[in-house]
Amino acid sequence: MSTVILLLITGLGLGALYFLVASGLSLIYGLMGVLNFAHGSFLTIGAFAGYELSRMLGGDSWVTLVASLILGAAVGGVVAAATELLLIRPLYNRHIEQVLVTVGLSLASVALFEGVWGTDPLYTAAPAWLDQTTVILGASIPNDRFMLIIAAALVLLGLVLFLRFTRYGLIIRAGVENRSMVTALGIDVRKAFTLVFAIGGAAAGLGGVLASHYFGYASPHLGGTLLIFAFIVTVIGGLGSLAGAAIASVVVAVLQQFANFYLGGTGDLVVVVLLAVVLLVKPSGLLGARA
Amino acid sequence: MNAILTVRGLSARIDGQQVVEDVGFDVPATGVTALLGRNGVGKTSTIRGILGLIERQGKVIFDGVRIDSERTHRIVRGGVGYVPEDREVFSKLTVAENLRLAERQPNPNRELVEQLFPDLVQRAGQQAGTLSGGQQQMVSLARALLNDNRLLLVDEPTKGLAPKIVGEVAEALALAAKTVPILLVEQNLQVVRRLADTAVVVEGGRTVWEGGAAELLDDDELTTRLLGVHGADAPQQPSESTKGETL
Amino acid sequence: MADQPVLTVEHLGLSIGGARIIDDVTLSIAPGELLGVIGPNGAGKTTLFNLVSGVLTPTEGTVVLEGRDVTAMPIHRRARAGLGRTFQTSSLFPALSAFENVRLAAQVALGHEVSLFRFPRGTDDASRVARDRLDEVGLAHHLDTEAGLLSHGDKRKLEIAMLLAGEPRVILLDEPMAGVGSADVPGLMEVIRSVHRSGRTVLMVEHHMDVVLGLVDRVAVMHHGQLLACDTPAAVMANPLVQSAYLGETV
Amino acid sequence: GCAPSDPGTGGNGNGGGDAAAPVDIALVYSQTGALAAYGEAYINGFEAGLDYATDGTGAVDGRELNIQRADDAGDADKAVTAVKDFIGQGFKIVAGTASSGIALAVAEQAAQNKILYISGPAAADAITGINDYTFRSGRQTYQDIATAGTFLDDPKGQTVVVYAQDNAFGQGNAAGVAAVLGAKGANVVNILVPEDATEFTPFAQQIVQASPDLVFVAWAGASSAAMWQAMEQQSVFDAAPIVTGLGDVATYGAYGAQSGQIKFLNHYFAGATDNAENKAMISYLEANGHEADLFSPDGFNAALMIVQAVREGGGDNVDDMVASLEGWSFNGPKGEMTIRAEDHAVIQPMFQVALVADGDSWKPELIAVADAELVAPPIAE
Amino acid sequence: MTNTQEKGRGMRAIMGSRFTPWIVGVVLVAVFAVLPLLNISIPGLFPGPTYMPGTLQLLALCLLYAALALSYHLIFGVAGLLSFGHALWFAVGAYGLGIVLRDTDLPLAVAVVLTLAGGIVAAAVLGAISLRVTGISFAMVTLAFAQAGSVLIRRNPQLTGGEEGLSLATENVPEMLVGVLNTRNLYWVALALLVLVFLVVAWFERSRAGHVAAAVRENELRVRVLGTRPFVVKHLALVVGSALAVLVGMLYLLLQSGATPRATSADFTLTILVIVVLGGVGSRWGAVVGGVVYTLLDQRLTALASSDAIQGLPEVLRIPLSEPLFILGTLFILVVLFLPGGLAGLARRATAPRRQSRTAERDVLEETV
Ligand SMILES: Nc1ncnc2c1ncn2[C@@H]1O[C@H](COP(=O)(O)OP(=O)(O)OP(=O)(O)O)[C@@H](O)[C@H]1O
Ligand SMILES: Nc1ncnc2c1ncn2[C@@H]1O[C@H](COP(=O)(O)OP(=O)(O)OP(=O)(O)O)[C@@H](O)[C@H]1O
Ligand SMILES: [Mg+2]
Ligand SMILES: [Mg+2]
Repeated sequence: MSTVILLLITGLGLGALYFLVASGLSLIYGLMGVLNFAHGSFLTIGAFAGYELSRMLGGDSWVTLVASLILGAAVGGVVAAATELLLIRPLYNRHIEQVLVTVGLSLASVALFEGVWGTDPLYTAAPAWLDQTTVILGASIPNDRFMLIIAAALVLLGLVLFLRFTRYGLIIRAGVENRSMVTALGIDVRKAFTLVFAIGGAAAGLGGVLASHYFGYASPHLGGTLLIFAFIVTVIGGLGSLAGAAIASVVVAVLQQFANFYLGGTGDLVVVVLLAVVLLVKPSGLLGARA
Repeated sequence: MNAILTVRGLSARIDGQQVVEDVGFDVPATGVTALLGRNGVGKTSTIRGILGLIERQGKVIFDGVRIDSERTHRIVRGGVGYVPEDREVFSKLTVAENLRLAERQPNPNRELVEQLFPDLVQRAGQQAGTLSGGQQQMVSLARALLNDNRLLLVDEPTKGLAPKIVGEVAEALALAAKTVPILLVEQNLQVVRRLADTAVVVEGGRTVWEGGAAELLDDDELTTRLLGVHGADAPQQPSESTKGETL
Repeated sequence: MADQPVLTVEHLGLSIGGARIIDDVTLSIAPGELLGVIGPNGAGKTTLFNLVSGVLTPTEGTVVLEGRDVTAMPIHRRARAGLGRTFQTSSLFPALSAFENVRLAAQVALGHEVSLFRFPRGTDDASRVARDRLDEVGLAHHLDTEAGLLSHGDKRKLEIAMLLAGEPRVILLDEPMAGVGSADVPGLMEVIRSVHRSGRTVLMVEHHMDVVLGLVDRVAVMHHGQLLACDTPAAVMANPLVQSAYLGETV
Repeated sequence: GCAPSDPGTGGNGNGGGDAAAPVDIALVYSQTGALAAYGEAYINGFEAGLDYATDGTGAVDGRELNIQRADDAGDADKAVTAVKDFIGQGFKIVAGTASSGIALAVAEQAAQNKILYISGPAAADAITGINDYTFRSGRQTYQDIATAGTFLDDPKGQTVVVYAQDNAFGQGNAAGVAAVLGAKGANVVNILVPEDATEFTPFAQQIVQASPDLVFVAWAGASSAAMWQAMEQQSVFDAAPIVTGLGDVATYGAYGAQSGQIKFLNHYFAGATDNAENKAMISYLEANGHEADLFSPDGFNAALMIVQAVREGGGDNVDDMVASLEGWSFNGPKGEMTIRAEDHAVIQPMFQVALVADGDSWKPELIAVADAELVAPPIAE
Repeated sequence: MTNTQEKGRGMRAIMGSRFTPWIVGVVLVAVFAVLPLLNISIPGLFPGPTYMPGTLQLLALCLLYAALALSYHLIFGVAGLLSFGHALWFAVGAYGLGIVLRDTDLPLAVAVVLTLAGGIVAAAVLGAISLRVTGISFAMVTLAFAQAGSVLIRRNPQLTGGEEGLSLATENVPEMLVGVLNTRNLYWVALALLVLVFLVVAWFERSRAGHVAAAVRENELRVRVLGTRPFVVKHLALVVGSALAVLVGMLYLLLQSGATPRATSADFTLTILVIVVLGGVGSRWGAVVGGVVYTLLDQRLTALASSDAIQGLPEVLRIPLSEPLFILGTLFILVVLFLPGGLAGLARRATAPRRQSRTAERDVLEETV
């Protein structure tokens, strides 16, 4: 019983990480039709930013933690925005090329990180409370999992509110549906592109800092490991659908936990099979608008 | 006469395919100009080309300024309202959101729109996708009328609408035409006769006729040749006689 | 056999997202007949063709081709069963030359088109057919022109050439004259007429009244997805319902 | 111009045994890539060893050692390409790599081409006795496990939980424990964690449920920090003594708050011995701005072995060099090393170590030395 | 002028490039064939003179990656299928042959045939499944299958050697293909395989199937209406492409006398994609050149990175420049941004400066207005 609780909640924690990456991927694809392979790098750079800060300020204070979360998000956002302006925009509407550019960026950036921060993992320090556990129904849950879940929930809420109630949110929702009509109403949709990249990057950067606490270290490959699952999540949830991404994140992560524990560590296999099945049954994903 | 819009040698492509070859005409600073032609001759593409929504070359001068290499949103901000062919409302957004999105200026003409389409006021909260074609067409029109434009581009506003609604839409356009020049694509020749002062006929991606609207519609032989429909189908003449001719 | 209808649609219906796009259409065409389909924009003409040719599958009703129920049959099998069509907005292989476009159609009709062990040669049957057809529609001088670069009129002609190369017995033409310069209209009409004379059954959507009245035996009028009337041109033109709907008078 | 008929003797290689000519030696190891850090330690150790064995001359009996380096970037493709290149140039001696995958691939080349290969820190047992031409300069997995065993005075009837990743390394360890401790009557329980799992909490809990007398943790890679935290959080430490291998200096911080409670088996750390070789190595490393690390001795010993092969085996005839190494014992930074003639296993002492707090970081402290014979692997056939 | 140019475009769509390239090709093959007999040194590019095993090994790898790129070109460039799972088939070849050779006493030839057959069957099945979806979904399903393969290979050490990889069991491999001194023979085999793959791909493109594939790429619905199932030709391309990849994988096993899990990773598929784009999507020669260039860069940049020239630089330059992948990735980005059509496109522009792209024509038009 307690094991099941443990698997469930830790699964939620992992799902939270997936969501932080997938939400950005999904928005970017929905609006621009670009599958962003560089998204993992946004996460990694965020993680390193957070690491550097906590190294400077001493990792075990809450202030540092909050500061590093903010910094991570900021750095991720800026880098992402720069990517959109410098690499994506020049290839306006040439989706394949845009995807390829992000592929190149992902290769180059990881190598760069290795050059700067080395290949050894950089171990993170966190406030003592995060390393302790809270007992729920006999299962002692590591506290940082709660941090992940709360953070993801806040991001989801924030994104929903942003999309519902701000003008840019309106533009983005409209753009996901019919980009050219948005421009035909006199709106420079490319601003929205940059914004969406920035938002996605910020979410990823935040995810990076959180991931570095979840895994206990920051390393150049942090993003890559999460990206592939984020892709799977995004596609299963339905490209362009935020809600879909949220649901799929949880489903995939929890499924993974249970399969890893009970089915002799077949977590990845199960997830991959799930992806194939979902797509073959419903090519547009769970909540996807178009195939 | 001075023109608000001058088009010369306009050609346009849709993913590489030449869909407009060599279109040129003037839109006078007042009244309604009808852009006519059979299905698929390139009317919509012409308008989308003017707006830069599809790849285009040639010369387009709006109120003395060349806009043929301007980006769409700048052209629109310059004061060009657009009512697209298939309404293109954002079906997942509510009516209110559709309208809010379209507001470009600090003081949009909400009152005008509300009095023109009271229906939309009650349905402000409804998802645009669930509206009937006619209502969607009204949203589409309202989006253009919310701002003070110096030119309206209206593409087949009555396409597939019930006769009754055709009348209402025509009303709205007539009202708008009092204050702003309109370039109108329309298949329904009654509506054309009702609204248009001048007419331009496109065929095979080229301009083949330019002149007074009445002049075109009253000339049976001309309309038949250019539009494949009888101008005579419009109310004035008794339709019996004309069928006699053709059979 | 002869008088058994070559194509029948019964209680055909299509709804997309609650919207009735085709609404209980029943219609049957005799062998060798040339039927015109008219109706205002958005009436459902193209959609009707899409249902018959299998591009869309109906939500109700059946399509029967030469006695076989083809409602569930995939597009390509219907085509092989002798059903050919053109598209309202020219649907071609824009980067292939006009010749290659038609050649492909002929190759499919002659079989073995997806073979690794046959090569398209300038001299084989398919190529001969292709040249003849292009000649027939008057595109002989455009053999090597990239289809995407043809003018509208020529695109329409190319469509018909591709259609004919497929040797279909039942033909659906969606606004063949749309975008065709008036100079070319008589020529294309002649092509269609000869196709018809060669014993093929033809359905044609066309807004160009002269063409309709000049060619067809019967006219079907569609409006809001329904079949308003299906009768001789004269009768149809006289039908007040049709006048109000198609000629757009408010009555 | 046209090539010589036999590429083997071409290029700058020196197939003919011209006594004065330099001996070509190739070091293929990770300069970049995931194992770059190990590569670094290895190469620095090697230089120290070379300096020590040749008294800084870099020559053996007047013959220069022409040492060429290549980066395998942790990628077998690159390693094999580089090795083939060297062999093609007539090199007869190749050494290096910390990656077992690469070591096995290069060993294959050594056998195919009959050259001397001395693998580096790569731990796979499979390298021992793989062929006549392959040696190793470090320890192997079996020795790690046997050392762990030395923490149990009498394994009989005791429950030993092996907590490892479900990959070649982990399964190797599990098998090893079964062989070493299982043989001594211990009841061995394996808890293998899927390699790609990111969540270790439930598995840590599983350990507790197995109520072990000893927990042997075989873990490699970055995820160890998270793994240890999970152990701590699920209070595995209260359940049983925990034994694991002490990694390189960079990982000292990775064992978390409970580091003090872990019993470490260890291949080498700076304070392991204080014999002449160790002193010499450390001072040489420090002189060059490096610090002694887990795999420094592997490099150091590789140098000693190569010098031995050249001095006694002549440096040209591979079979002579192989003969000169088989059964040879020598003193390295770890103490006395013996290259077993039968399978080229390196019989060497191992260490029991504890981490003690040192300010806000941890430093290792020697508890006991595990006798070389006690932890010697069985002869591989 | 425009007409001939259209003719050119039109013909290419079925016929592939015209005859001059073939002559060039024959000459090139001849040159490559005699390389091992010559003593040519290109410092920086090759580790040593061309007859040395090291260099031949490198060249063989180049040819091998060129062949692999070609096999992907058939799927991506010709059939227009963006597959993220191509690495799987390479791995099937390498591991399949490795396992058969290790666990049976079959002679090499038989083992090869067996592996190839198995690969084809698997490709036919998985291909049929993944072709049920299109576009991005197709890419993801293929990615999923490849990932599954990768997991299975890493998770079954007893069968595949897991992380440590599988090494070649040489008992049943002919002497002439074993050992560094025989690298030369392996090189020739690689060259032969590349030629074979090239011919098969060219054959496919020029066959009726290739003709239909081109059409499907353009307008799938139209092909249906003409009476053909696009599925058939797509599936054919997928199976042939995969089978070729299996062949290349088998050669890889012989050349490296082993296989590592890296060959199954998603990164590896991306690498293949990078190669094809580098060379120029849709161009056979592009794929070949891309394969060669990429491999040279990939292999030699490590040498460059550790060279004193780089190590001497100040940190800001040294750190990035000593990371081969960084240089490679950046280069790739630049190609995508500034060399549409990749190296092949570059060559085309260089050889025929007068042939205008559509954009060029447009500029002219605008001037004349
Ligand atoms: N998406 C498209 N792809 C390729 N060609 C297209 C596309 N849309 C339109 N075309 C081509 O452009 C031509 C002109 O289309 P356009 O919509 O401008 O004509 P139109 O005069 O507006 O027709 P209608 O009166 O039916 O609205 C069409 O005949 C068609 O061949
Ligand atoms: N996929 C779809 N989803 C929703 N509505 C559709 C869809 N396809 C067609 N329609 C609607 O069905 C109606 C009939 O369309 P159709 O193209 O058949 O008209 P048509 O008679 O061919 O008109 P035209 O003369 O302009 O070609 C139109 O109102 C169109 O908007
Ligand atoms: Mg239109
Ligand atoms: Mg239609």
